[in-house]
Amino acid sequence: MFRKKSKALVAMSIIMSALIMVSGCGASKPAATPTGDAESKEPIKIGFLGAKTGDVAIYGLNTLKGLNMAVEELNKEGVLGRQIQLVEEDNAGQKDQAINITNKLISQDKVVAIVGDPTTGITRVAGTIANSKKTVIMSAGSTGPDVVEIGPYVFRDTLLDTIAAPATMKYVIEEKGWKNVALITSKNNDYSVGLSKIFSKSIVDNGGKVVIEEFIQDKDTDFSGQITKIKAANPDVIVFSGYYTEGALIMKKAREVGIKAVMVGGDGLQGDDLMKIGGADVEGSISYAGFSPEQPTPDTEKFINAFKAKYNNELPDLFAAQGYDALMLIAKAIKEAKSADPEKFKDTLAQTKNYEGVSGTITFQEGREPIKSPVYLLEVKGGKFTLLKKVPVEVK
Amino acid sequence: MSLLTLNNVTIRFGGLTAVDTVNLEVKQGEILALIGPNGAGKSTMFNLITSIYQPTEGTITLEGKSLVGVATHKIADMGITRTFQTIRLFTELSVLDNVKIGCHCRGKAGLLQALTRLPGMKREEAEIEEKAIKSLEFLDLASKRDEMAKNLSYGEQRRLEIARALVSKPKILLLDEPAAGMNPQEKVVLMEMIRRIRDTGITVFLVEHDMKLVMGISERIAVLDYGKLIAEGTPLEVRSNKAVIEAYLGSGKFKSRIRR
Amino acid sequence: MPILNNLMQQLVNGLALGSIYALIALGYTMVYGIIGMINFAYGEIFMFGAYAGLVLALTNYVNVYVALLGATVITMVLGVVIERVAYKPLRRSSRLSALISAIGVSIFLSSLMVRMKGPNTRGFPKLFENRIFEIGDFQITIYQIVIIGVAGLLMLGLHLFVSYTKMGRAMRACSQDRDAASLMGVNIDRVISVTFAIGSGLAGAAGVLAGIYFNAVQPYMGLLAGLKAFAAAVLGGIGSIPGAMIGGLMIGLTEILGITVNLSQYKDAFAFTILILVLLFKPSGIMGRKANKKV
Amino acid sequence: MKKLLNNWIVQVLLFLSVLALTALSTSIIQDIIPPYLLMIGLFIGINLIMALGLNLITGVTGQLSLGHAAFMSIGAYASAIATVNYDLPFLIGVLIGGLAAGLIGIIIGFPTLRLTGDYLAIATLGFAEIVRVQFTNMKITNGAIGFLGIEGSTTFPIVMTIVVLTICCMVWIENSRNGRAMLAIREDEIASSAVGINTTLYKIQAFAIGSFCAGVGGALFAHTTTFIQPTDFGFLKSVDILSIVVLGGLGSIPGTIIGAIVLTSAPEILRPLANYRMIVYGLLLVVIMIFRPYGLLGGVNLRQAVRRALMIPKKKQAGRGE
Amino acid sequence: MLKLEKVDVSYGSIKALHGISLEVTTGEIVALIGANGAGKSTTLRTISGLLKPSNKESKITFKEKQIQGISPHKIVEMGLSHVPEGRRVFPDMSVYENLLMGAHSRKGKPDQADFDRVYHHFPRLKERIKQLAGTLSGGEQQMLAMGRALMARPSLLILDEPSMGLAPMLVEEIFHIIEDINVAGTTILLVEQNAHLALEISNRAYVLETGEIVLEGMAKDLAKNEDIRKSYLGE
Repeated sequence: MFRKKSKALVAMSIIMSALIMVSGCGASKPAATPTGDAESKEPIKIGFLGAKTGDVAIYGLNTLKGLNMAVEELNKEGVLGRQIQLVEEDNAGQKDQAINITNKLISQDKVVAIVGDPTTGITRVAGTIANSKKTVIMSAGSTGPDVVEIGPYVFRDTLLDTIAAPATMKYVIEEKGWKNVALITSKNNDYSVGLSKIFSKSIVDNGGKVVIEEFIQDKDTDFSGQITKIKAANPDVIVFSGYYTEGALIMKKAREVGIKAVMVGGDGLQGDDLMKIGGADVEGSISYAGFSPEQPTPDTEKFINAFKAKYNNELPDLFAAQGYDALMLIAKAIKEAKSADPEKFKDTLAQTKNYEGVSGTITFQEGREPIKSPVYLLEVKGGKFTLLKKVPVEVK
Repeated sequence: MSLLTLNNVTIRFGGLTAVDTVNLEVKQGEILALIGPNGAGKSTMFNLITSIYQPTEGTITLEGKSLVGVATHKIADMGITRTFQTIRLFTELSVLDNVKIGCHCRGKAGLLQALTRLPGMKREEAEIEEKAIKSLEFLDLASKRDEMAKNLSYGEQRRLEIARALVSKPKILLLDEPAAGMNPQEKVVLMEMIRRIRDTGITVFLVEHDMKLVMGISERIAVLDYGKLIAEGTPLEVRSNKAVIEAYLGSGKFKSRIRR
Repeated sequence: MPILNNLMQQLVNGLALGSIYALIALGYTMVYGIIGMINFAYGEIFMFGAYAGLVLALTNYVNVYVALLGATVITMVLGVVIERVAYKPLRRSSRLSALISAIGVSIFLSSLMVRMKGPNTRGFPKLFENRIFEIGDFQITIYQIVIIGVAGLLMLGLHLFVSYTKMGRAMRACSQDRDAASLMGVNIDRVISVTFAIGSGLAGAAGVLAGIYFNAVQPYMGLLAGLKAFAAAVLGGIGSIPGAMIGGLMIGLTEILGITVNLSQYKDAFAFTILILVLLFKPSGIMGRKANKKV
Repeated sequence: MKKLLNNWIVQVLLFLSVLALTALSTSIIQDIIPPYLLMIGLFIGINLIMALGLNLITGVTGQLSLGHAAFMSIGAYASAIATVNYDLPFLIGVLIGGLAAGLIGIIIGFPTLRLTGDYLAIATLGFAEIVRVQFTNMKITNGAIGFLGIEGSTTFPIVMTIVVLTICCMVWIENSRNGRAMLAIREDEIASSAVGINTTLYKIQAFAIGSFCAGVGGALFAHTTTFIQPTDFGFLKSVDILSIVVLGGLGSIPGTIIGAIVLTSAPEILRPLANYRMIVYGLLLVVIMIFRPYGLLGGVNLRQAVRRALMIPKKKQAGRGE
Repeated sequence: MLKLEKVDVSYGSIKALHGISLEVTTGEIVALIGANGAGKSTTLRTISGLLKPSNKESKITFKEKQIQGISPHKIVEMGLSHVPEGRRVFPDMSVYENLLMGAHSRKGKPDQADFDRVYHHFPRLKERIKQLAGTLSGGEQQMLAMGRALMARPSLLILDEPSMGLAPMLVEEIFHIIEDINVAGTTILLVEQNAHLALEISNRAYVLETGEIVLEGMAKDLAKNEDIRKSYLGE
């Protein structure tokens, strides 16, 4: 009995090895020449990692629009005499697919940098791989903790919640006088859990008070229980740290039972669906963002006009602007380092100070965490986000 | 001498008394048949003995040890195995595996042995295989050992069920309508097999409707009607028992009101 | 009495939510009663109903009742088609095959909807103006009245249908003894189709009600709602129509109760904890009949 | 020669050398093939380990579980806590992950395995939801934010060696007294207890081993992605693993292997289908069930089929082709 | 009225009936007797469409129409009612509802005459009209099963073991009712293991053994036939 089986085992391991060999051979296409080489006239490849399908597709698609703008602009003159080529892959918002794609981009497509997924979770996973493979990755949207700490190749160009959330709370409590806060967290959303911590600290710091703390979950649709409790607590303002979909639904339910307070939240509320779903019920909601097309600087205005021309009069959003800036930052570093070798230009990139991007002024601190100025406070008015206030951030 | 003893056994389902104060002894080494019209409670008796049902009243003992309340799977361990009225084979498994599974209660190997495959375990496996093949040979199924059980003919399936019950060398073998669905030739073969089983020292207790078979092989016959034991004795005695004839052929009391 | 008041308020919330679960649970229970299979795709039929309601509501001529009726009819057809295509060929196979087929249908339907309407949550238009009725300190919205009312009416209608019509009687007969029913001249295939139609119609109606009440529809909304409704059906005793109603209301109320006692983050666990406990101590559910072991 | 091969020590050595060969060959391969494909291979391996576990529960013992992802998550978190918080070596972490999942499997198994069929399915499903909610709300798991800073210690050779080990164990179990008892339970519980099989015991055994495999898979998964969140282990993950088992053929180890390869690489292969991918996937499940209700290799005696195909090609094939 | 020609039936690979041929003419009571497992119930289940013949040559003719392979509900509509073995009443329905189910195959509502006919034969059912069928005694359930079948106004009633599990007194009562039903104009095909009873009541009978008809003839003649005794008592 055993003899047969051990034979089978050997056979199996051979078959398996063969299978893997075959799949390996099938994939070894004519490999691209190493791109770090300054002599090369091959295009410099930049990878795009993000969702083009799935439930977070909207972020990825908008980031991609900004990226394409940047590629077009850079290729007019070239970078180090070379063209920029974008390699796009869709991770559908799935972590395991993101791992596969990051590996593919680095090993198969030989990209020098990846403009990364706007979500924190996937950025962490992809960042770990990119850092170990010495490829620069820049997230155009992640705001959670423990991202750039992964290593010297990991960057992001976003407005951090740790800066924006306190500024927002200061405005809400001091200027609006809304001291009694109902704080709602989406418990299965990492962004929301992290942001709520910052919110609740800055509410207290600014002399406010959390009169009721409630929890929901992403994809929940029934909020009647929580809203009933919030109504009983009678807050001045509802602070919600999650995304726009749930935000809109919460406000609809709140208005339904007669709550008058408005909602304040983070950049997770930025999304046209907030108004599409929420309609009149989200009127007056306040959120912050690292970008606003209103009151633009001359550079930003140029970008907005070009964007509108290219995309059918659509206004760029936060993700488009940050995607654009991310690639521009990388290109600038490559130019300054006079090398497309990530090992070299990552240091130049880390030195960036007061870069005037279309989404604001960007400075990388020590440890590559960005400081962006200003914080744009936006308010929903007439079904649109309109600029409420620009709060400048001081670089220490 | 008495191997299995049923003492005042009664079981009620809701309002229905399926088995009613039955007293019965199964003696060492005999072939005992339990007969009776449909719905008389025969299969229920087997289910009581194998602890699938628990009696409402009364006791069942095997060599003095009570079977009431014992987990069903321990009954085989104690030496009672059975076949079922509606064949219950492991249909997707091979004939050999079916019989090997019948050996389960005589094996010891556990998970650790399965994973270490120490010589002791392999010896046990070899023993099980040997026993299983012997049992298949005994029931004339050895040539079908690699077939899937569901691909056997009806008669073969009935025999396979017996082989499975027999392989653990039980003290008592319970056969629930072993001849049902068999053709006359198969029945003759079956009778011979049951006799040979008894000759190896295994007591046979069977429920059967085929009177030729029952009369042909049983030493004693017990007759159940409406859950009550109405007769007990040798085939000759039972055949001439008035109560039995009435139970089977009808009393003859019924007279048609219409002249035909 | 603010606490009592709050509790009353939450009770109404739970009742509204529970009504929606109960409507979906009815579909599970009816199908299980008759062909003994779990139609895992009910959650997705519920979702399709919600979208059908949405599409209808976006055309200008439609009021709430037309949307409800339209969605019900569409999901009825959908349910019957699913049964014919994906389940009927498997009626004699193992339960597992049928279950996997149902899971396949459920993945198919939700992905199809993503394809058709996009992955994002869509707001549900207001089909009528909101009004709040104050009864002392305690208030109820017109939405809640409509949800509970319509759900109640549908359940009453189903009860009357099953109890007093010829088809209803045939359905009950099938669930008690399918062979005997066919000997009475009952066309089993037709009964199964009608069962799927009614069950799916109820799920579709529940979809529209959920759309109105939650203000939102979303391609994946069926999954969790379906699971909870299934839990409700099992809780009440699968196969039992009053059981499904009681189970649905119980799950809805427990969830809201969880929120009331400051355990909102555990609310999804509540439904399933209760379910498991009930299964362990009364495996046939609250209203279920104990099955006899046959040998 | 035959005698030599029957010696236990020789067999152990043979087995160890197979493992060593796997480890060696895979570590050579891993330098040759591109990381992208390597990673797909790695995920195939991880899914296969978990699917083999579920195959033992559902395919062999016939107990439908819809909560496999829960055991995967228990393994993932337990191993991550072990390696990160307690600095234990990676392989010990994997073992702890497996043991934790197996232990919980036993604890859950005792009450729930009294349930049968659909009831068991829904109970395991409910249990998985409870576990997920629990992990979302625990401090040590860092809730929804996710568990960070796990070393990416999982390598292709390690996964493949564990795969081979798992396959061996599964083959051995299936061909032992235990395995036969489990198969018997799947086929007919009443007949099983009539031949003396303690059905509860073997069901729990299958459940424990299956959960152990899920835990090991989860541990390997955690040390691949380096970062885990409760949302990674939802109901659909359980369905994914179940689909592997069912598609390949319930109870068939070669079937499970094929299922794991096909379904894990499917998202990559079906990439051109982009948005239609899941639609096709759903349809595929339905179609396979209708035409092969027992899965691709279900009911096919592979050894017999191959033998017949090679030697007596004219004879009708055994199997379920009705 | 009913004619079976060379009917074969198999369960999977197992053959249960081997070319059965039998005939029932209008107005008679025909009995099908034989030991358990001989294939009596299988024959009846095949006639009423619950089972399908396994052979293309098998023919079942009812009222000059071929009915093999037709769904049971269509056969009921043609006027053939089958009272299955073990009664199979709907336990969670009232007696009244069970009777209504019996009339399911007919268009429109059953009229009072139908109920009166059932009450005439089974006065006991009238007393229990609101009771759940599951709570009736065995004999009452048998009456209900028969009454239920009568609601379809069948021209042919087939009965499977009406005496099973009933006390002798009840058996007599039931059999007298069967006669009454026949006198009132319903043809009857009866399966019964109690041979005396069956032969006493019927005009003609067939004896079934392991899926084959081994004897047939007038009931009076068969009652005297020693072979019957043998096939029952194994003499």
